[in-house]
Amino acid sequence: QQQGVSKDEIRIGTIQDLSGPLAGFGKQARNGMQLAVDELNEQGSVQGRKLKLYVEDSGYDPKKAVLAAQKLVNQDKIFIMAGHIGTAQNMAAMPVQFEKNVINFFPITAAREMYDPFHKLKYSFAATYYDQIRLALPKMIKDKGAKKVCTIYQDDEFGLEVQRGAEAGLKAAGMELTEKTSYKRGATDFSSQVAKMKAAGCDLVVLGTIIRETIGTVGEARKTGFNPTFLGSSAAYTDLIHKLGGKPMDGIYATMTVQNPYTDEQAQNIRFWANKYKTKFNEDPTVFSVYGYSIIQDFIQAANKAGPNLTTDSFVKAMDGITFEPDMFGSPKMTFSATKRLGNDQSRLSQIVDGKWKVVSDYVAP
Amino acid sequence: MSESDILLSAKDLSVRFGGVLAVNKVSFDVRRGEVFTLIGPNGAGKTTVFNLISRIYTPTTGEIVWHGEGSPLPLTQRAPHEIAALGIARTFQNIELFEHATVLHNLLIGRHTHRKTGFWSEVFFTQATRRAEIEAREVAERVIDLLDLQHHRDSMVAGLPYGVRKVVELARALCTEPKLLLLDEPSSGLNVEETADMAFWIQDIQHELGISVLMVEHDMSLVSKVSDRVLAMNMGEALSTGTPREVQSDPRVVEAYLGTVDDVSSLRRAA
Amino acid sequence: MPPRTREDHKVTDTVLQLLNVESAYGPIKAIRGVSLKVRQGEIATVLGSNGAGKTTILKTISGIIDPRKGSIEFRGQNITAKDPAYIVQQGLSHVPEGREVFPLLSVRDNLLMGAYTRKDRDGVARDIETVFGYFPILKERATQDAGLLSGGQQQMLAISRAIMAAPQLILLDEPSLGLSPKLTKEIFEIVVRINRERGTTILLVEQNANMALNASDYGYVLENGRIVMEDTCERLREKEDIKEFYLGLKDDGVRGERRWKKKKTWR
Amino acid sequence: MQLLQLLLSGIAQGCIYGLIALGFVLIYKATETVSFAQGELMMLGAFAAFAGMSLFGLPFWLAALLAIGAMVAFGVLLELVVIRPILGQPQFSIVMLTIGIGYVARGLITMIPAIGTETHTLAVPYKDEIWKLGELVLNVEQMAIILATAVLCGLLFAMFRYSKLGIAMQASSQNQLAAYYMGIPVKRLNGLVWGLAAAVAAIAGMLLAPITFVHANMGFIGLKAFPAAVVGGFGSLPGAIVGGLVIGIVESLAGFYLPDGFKDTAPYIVVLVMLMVKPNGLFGEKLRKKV
Amino acid sequence: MRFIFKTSYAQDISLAKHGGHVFWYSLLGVALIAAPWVLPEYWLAQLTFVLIYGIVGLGLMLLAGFTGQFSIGHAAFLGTGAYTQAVLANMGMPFPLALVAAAALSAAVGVVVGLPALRVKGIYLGIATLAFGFIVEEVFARWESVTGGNSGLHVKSPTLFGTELGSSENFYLVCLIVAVLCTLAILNLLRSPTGRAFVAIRDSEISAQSMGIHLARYKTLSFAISAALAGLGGALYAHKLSFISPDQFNILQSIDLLLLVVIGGLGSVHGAFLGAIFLIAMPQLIALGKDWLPPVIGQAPGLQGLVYGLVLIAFVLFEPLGLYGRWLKIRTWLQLFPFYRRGLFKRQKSFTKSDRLR
Ligand SMILES: Nc1ncnc2c1ncn2[C@@H]1O[C@H](COP(=O)(O)OP(=O)(O)OP(=O)(O)O)[C@@H](O)[C@H]1O
Ligand SMILES: Nc1ncnc2c1ncn2[C@@H]1O[C@H](COP(=O)(O)OP(=O)(O)OP(=O)(O)O)[C@@H](O)[C@H]1O
Ligand SMILES: [Mg+2]
Ligand SMILES: [Mg+2]
Repeated sequence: QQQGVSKDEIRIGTIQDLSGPLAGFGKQARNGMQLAVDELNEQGSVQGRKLKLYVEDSGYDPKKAVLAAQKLVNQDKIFIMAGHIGTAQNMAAMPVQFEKNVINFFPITAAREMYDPFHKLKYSFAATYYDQIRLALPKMIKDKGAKKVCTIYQDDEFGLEVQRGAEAGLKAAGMELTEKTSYKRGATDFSSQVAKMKAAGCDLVVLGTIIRETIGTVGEARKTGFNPTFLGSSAAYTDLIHKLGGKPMDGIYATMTVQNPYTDEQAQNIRFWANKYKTKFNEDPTVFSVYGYSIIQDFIQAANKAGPNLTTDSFVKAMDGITFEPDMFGSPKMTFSATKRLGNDQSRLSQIVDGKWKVVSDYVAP
Repeated sequence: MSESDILLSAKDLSVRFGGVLAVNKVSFDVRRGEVFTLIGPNGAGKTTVFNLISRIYTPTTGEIVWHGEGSPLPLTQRAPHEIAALGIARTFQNIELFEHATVLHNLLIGRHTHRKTGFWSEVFFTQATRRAEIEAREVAERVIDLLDLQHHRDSMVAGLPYGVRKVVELARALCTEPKLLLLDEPSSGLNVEETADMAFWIQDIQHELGISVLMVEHDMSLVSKVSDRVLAMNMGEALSTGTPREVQSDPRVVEAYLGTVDDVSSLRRAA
Repeated sequence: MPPRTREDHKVTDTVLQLLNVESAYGPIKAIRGVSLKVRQGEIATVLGSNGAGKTTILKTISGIIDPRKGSIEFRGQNITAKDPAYIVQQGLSHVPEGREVFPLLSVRDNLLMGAYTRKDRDGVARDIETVFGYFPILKERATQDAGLLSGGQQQMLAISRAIMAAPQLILLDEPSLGLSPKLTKEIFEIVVRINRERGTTILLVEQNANMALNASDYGYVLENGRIVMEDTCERLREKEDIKEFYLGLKDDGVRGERRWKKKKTWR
Repeated sequence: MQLLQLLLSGIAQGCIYGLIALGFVLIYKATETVSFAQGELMMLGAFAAFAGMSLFGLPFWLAALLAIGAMVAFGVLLELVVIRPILGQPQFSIVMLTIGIGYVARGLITMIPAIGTETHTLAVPYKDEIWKLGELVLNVEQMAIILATAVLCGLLFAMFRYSKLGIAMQASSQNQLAAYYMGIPVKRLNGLVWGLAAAVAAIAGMLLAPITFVHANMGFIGLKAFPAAVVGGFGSLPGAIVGGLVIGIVESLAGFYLPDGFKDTAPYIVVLVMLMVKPNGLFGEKLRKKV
Repeated sequence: MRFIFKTSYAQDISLAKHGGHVFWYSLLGVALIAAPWVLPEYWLAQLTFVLIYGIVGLGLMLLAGFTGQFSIGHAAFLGTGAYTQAVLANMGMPFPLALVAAAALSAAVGVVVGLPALRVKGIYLGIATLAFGFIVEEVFARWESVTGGNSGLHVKSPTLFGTELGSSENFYLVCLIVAVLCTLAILNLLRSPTGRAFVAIRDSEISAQSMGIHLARYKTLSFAISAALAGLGGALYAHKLSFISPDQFNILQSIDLLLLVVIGGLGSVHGAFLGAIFLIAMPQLIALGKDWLPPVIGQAPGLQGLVYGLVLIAFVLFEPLGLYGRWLKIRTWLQLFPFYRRGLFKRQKSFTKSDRLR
C-alpha cells in the first residue's frame, strides 16, 4: 500500500517559512501551490484522485523543518514533499523523507545539493545560483567591457553559491575577482563594503544579495557616486527591488527563469492569471507564487504520466525521460532522466528599466 | 600577655572611601578565648573593620595578622574565600542569608570549608560522599540544638521573622566550626528576653566551644555581660580599650556614644 | 502633667482603626483577628516577641499586604487593601523594618522621595533642613549614595524620609534598630517632639520596650498574632508579665532556669 | 578622505545603535528590566507611521506624530495588561515577557494580509537626499538620526537627573517596596516608562525606516544595540550613545580594513574585550553591595 | 497530605523521599523503556527530541536556575558538541568516545565563557554570553575545513561495535540512557556540597564567599558542567538531525533554551524536562490546532509566532514558577482534597529590589 495515495486522494506535503525571515516568500509559494491544487480539484483530478496539500511552518529553522517533515511523513502520511523552501531546511528534512521513500520534489532553493549527490528521490527544477551567475557573468563582462569584477555576498550558503558562481564564470573569462566582501544576514549597513569595492575601482559588481541588501548596497553606491554595473541572481529578481528602492535601482541586472507576473502585464494569459491570484489571495503574485504554481502543475503532469497505479516507484519511472515544456511565465524547457535530476540549468537576464523588470536576453546557453 | 595568647592582631588599619576615612590607624588584638567587643557611634567604622578582616575590603594601610595555627599569617594576602577556611566566620549587620533555601540548607552551606569529597565522588554519590553528608548533617543538628532552631529547620529563610534570621546567621557561622567568630550586632532586632538568650549563647560559644568572639554591639547590657574587653571607636579612630566598665566610664565614650542623660523617663516629661 | 489616660482622648477622634484584621503569608497566618485603635495625637505602641506579627500589622495597614479578613480605617476612610501609594497619599508614612533605602540614589534624593506626595516646595526644603538638624551626618553625606552609608546612618535616613512626608500618622517599625545608645535616646526624643510639636500621631513597634513604654501613651501586647493585652503605658509598665518578659526586670534565678533547655525532640 | 568617510558612516550607524540603546537604557534605569521587545516596538512604530502615510494618506509629520501618540498609548496599554500583573516578580520574568511580546508583535504584524510579510518604504520628505561637503557625502537620513539621538539623549538625561518623576522612577527600580512606602505610584510610573519607551522606539523606527525599510523583522537590529548599551554601561544614557558610536565606528573600520566576517562580529568582540577590561562599561559605575 | 516519619539522616539524603516516589518513577521508567514498542514513529521522534532538549535544559537549569548565571548564548555549547560529534563520528570514532569528547570540548569552551562571568553579573553577563554565542556561530561558519562552513555538515549515523544505533528506536534508547545518567549525576551534585555552593552563589555572593566558597572556581565549574551537558545534547542532536549548519545554533536557539528553563520552572530538575516537552510539543500543537481554525487565521503566516508568544506571556503571567510550579500546586491540591482552602496559592504581593547590588 503506497502511503499518501488513496482511491480518491493524493497527499502532497510542503514545508514553508510562514513565521521566519522569509515568511513573505513562504506564503507566496504556498498560495501558488494552493491555487494550482484548487484549480485542479475544481476542474478535474489526477487519475480520479483529488489533491490535498499539507502545509507546515518551519520558520526557516532546520530543527523545526525536521519536526515538520516528521509530522508530514509519519503522521499525515504524505505521498510527496513538494516545494520545500530553504537549503539547510531541505538538507535536514530529506533523510526523514527518504527513510520513508518520500520524494523531495522541486524544493524551492537553488542549491546544488538538491540534485547532487545523486539520490533516487531527489528532483530539482531551479537553475542554481551557481549556474546562473557562472553562465551570465562572461556575457556581461563582454557586453560591458568590464575590467574589474567584484562581489558582495550574503554570508551564508546562498551568498557563497553566488560568489562561487562568479569565480567560476570569471575563470571562464580568464579573470579573477578584484574584491569580495560579505555581510551577515539581516545587515542594514553596507557602507564599508561599498567603500571597499569603490576603493578597489570595481566596474562590475556581482550581487549575492536578496532584497533589502540589494537595495541597500546599490543605494549606498549611488549615493557615494559609485556606479558600476550590478548583476544579481534570481534571488534579487523580485518586484520589491524597484518598488522599494525606487529610482536608484534602475539599470541593475538580474538572472531569472520565470517572469515576474505583473498584474498589468502585456501578455494576456499572465495578466489573467495574476488577477485570478489577486482575487483569491488579495495580494499581488510574485515569482514565488509562480514557483509554487508551477511545481504543482509539473507534479500533476508527472503524476498523470505515472498512470492509475501511483506509487513512488511508478512516479520515479514516469519522471524518467519526462519533458516539461516552457509555460506562460517563460520557464525553460526541463527534462529529467534516471540520472539527470536537475531540469535545466539555464537562466535569462532581466534589467530594471523605468522601474520595472524587463527581460533583456534569452536563455544563456553554456 | 604572651604572643601565643593572641589570635588575631590588627595593626594601624586604615581604609579610605573617596573622601571618607572610614577607619583610621586602628590597632587591636583579639586574644584566644576572649570576647572582644567593638563599640562606637554609627558610622564609626566598626563594620568596616569586620569587612577588612573578611577581606571584602582591602586596607589602604596597615595589616591584619592571623595567629591561628603555625606561623603568623598576614590576612591581607589571602583571598576572601580563604578566610573561612582559616577558621574565621562572620555574621552580617543586615543579614545575608541564602534566602531561597531552608534553614538546614543554610547551615549545611556553612559546612563548606569542611568538605571532604571530590567532584566525581559527588557525581556518583559514593559511600564516602554519603558518609560525609551525614556527618555534616550531624554537626548542623548539634548547632540547631544549641540555638533552639528545631522548629525552623525546614522553613524557607525568606519567611522567617527578623529575630530568627539573626539566630540562623549565627548558626550558619557556627557550622563552619570557627576559631574566631565575628558577630555584627547580634542583638539588634531582638527583645530583652531574646537578647538575654543571645548572651547565654555567646557565653556558651566562648566557654563550651572554646571559640573566640569579636563582636560589634550597641546594647550595653549585653556588652557588659559577655565581653572580656571592649574597644571604643569614633570617626574611624580607636578611642579606648579596656574592660567594659572602664570603657563605659571613659568620658569621651560617654560623650560620643552613650549619651549623658541616662533616664529614659525624661521622654515622658518632654511633653 | 498628670499621666494621661485613654479617657482624656474621648473628644478627639480615632485616626486609625483596625477591626478583626487577619493577614497571612500563603498558608501561614501571621496575624489573627487583630483590632486596635490609634487616636489623634497619641503615640501607640505594639509590643511582642519575635515573629509575633508586629511587622505584619504595620505592613497590612500601609497596604503592602492585603488582609484576608477585617477592615482598616484611616481618618474615617476605609483603606483596606488599597494601593500603598494611595494610602500614603492620605497622610500616612511608614518607616519599614530593615531600613529599605534607595541604595543608588543620593541621600538628598532619598529625602526628596520621602516627600514625593508633597506639593509645597518650600515646606520640603524647610523639612530637609529640619532633619539635617536632627542628623547632621546626613547633611555631610547629602550627595553620597545611600547604599554606602553605615547601618545606623541608613536607619537615620529611613526615619528622616518618613518625617519628610509631613504625615498625619507615622508607622515606626523598630526605629532604634542598630542605633547607638545615644542616638536611640535621641530618636525617641525626636519622635516625642514630632508628636508634640506637629501633632503627628505615631504607631510604634519597638524591641526596646523600656523606651517604647516610656515614650508612648497607649500600648498593645501581641502574642502569636493575637492581641493579648492592651492598656495605657502607665499601667502596662506596672504589670508583672510585662516587667518580666519585656522589660527584663526579674531575678536571675528565674532566668537561670532557662539555660537548661529541653533537648531536641526531633529524630 | 577614505578614513573620514568611513568614520562618518560609522558615526551615523553608531547613532542608530545609540538611538535604540537609549530605549534599552530608559527601561533599564526606570525598571531594571532588559526589554527584548524594544526592537519590536520600533517595528510597530514604523508600521504605524507607514499605515498613516500609505493607508490614510497623511503627510509625514502628521503621520509621525500620530504614530508616536499611538505607540505611547500602546506602551501604556502593554504595561497595563501584561506587565502590571506581575510587577514585583523577579525581573527575569519580565524579561521573558518582553521576549513573548516580541514574538506576538512580529506574529501579529506578519498576519496582516498583504502587508505583514512584505517590505515597505516610508516616504520621508528627506528621502535619498544627500549633502556634499567637498568629497564627503553626508546622508540626510543619517543626519536626522544623529540629531534626534542627541536631542532625545539630552531630554532623557535631564529627566532622570533633575525631575522628581525621573528620580522616582529610579527609586522604584532600586527598591520597589520602599517606593511604595514613600507613596510613589509605582504602577503609574511604570506605565509612563513603557509609554515613553514606546515613544522612543517609534521615533527610532521612523528614523530607521528609510535606511532599513519597514518590515516585520526590522527589530532584530536591536541585537546590535545591546552591545552598544553594555559598552557604554547599561544604566547610563550618554553611555548608550558613546557605546553606539564605538560599535558603529569599529564596525565600519573593521568592515573596510579587516578580512571578511569581522564586520559583523566586531561589535561582539568589542563588547567582550570591554567587559574584560571594564566590567561595568565605560560610564557604568562600579557597584558593590555594602554589608 | 503525606506525613513522613523520618528515622535517620540518610533518609533526608536519599533521592526517593518515600515509597510513592519509587513507585511513580519506576512506572515512568517502564513507560519510557516500552515507548519504542508502543509509540508510533512520529511520537517516538518527538520524545527523542524531548530527551535531547531535556539534557541541554538540565545544563542550563544548573547554570541559570541553581547558580543564577543567565546565559543567552547557550546554543554555542550545543553547537560545539554537535560539531565535535559530527566531525569525530565522520572520522569513524566510536559513538561513546565521540560523545565524551563532545562533552569535554564543550566543557572546555564553557570554562572560557565562564571567565567573564567571574567579573560581570546580571545583564552584563547575559550580553557577554550573547556576544560569545555570535562569535562561536561565526567560527562555525568560517572554519570551513572542519565544519564545512555554511554548507553544513552531514553526520554519519552512530555505530557501536558495528551495531547501528541510528534507527529511531535504537537512538531513542541511547538518548534515554544518556538523559537518565545526566539527570542522576545532576541530582547527586545538587545534594552534595558542590550543588549547595551553586545555590549559595545564586542567593548571595558575598556571604557565599564568607562561607569559604571560591566564587571563581564554582562559577567556572557551573559553566563547565552546563556546557558539557549542552554539548552532550548537541552531540545527540547532531545525530538526530544528521545535518548541522551554523544557523541552527544562533541566538534564536539560545532564546529557545532560555524559554525552556523558564517555562519548565527555574530551579527544578523536573522543570528541564517539562520545559523540553513544552518546547517540542508547542509548535506541533499549534500545527495541529491550526487545522481547526478558520483558514483566514489558521493559514495566516506568523500565526505560529503569535501563539508561541501568547503562550509564553500567559505562562509568565499566570505561572511564573513554570510548569513544575503548576504541577506542585496540582499535587498539593490533590493531596489536600477536599480540604483545599481558597487563597492557599494566592500569589503574595512581592517587591523587587535592585539586582545591580549583589
Ligand atoms: N563602601 C563604602 N563606600 C563609601 N563609604 C563607605 C563604604 N563603607 C563604609 N563607608 C563609610 O564608612 C563609615 C563607616 O561605616 P561602617 O559601616 O563601618 O560603620 P559602623 O561603625 O558599622 O556603623 P553602624 O553602627 O551604623 O553600623 C560610614 O560613614 C560609611 O558611610
Ligand atoms: N514573607 C513571609 N513569608 C512567610 N511567612 C512570613 C513572612 N514574613 C513573615 N512571616 C511569618 O509571619 C509571622 C509574623 O512575622 P512578623 O515579621 O510580622 O513578626 P514580627 O513581630 O515583626 O517579628 P520581629 O520582631 O522579628 O520583627 C512570623 O511567624 C513569620 O514566620
Ligand atoms: Mg555597622
Ligand atoms: Mg518585625
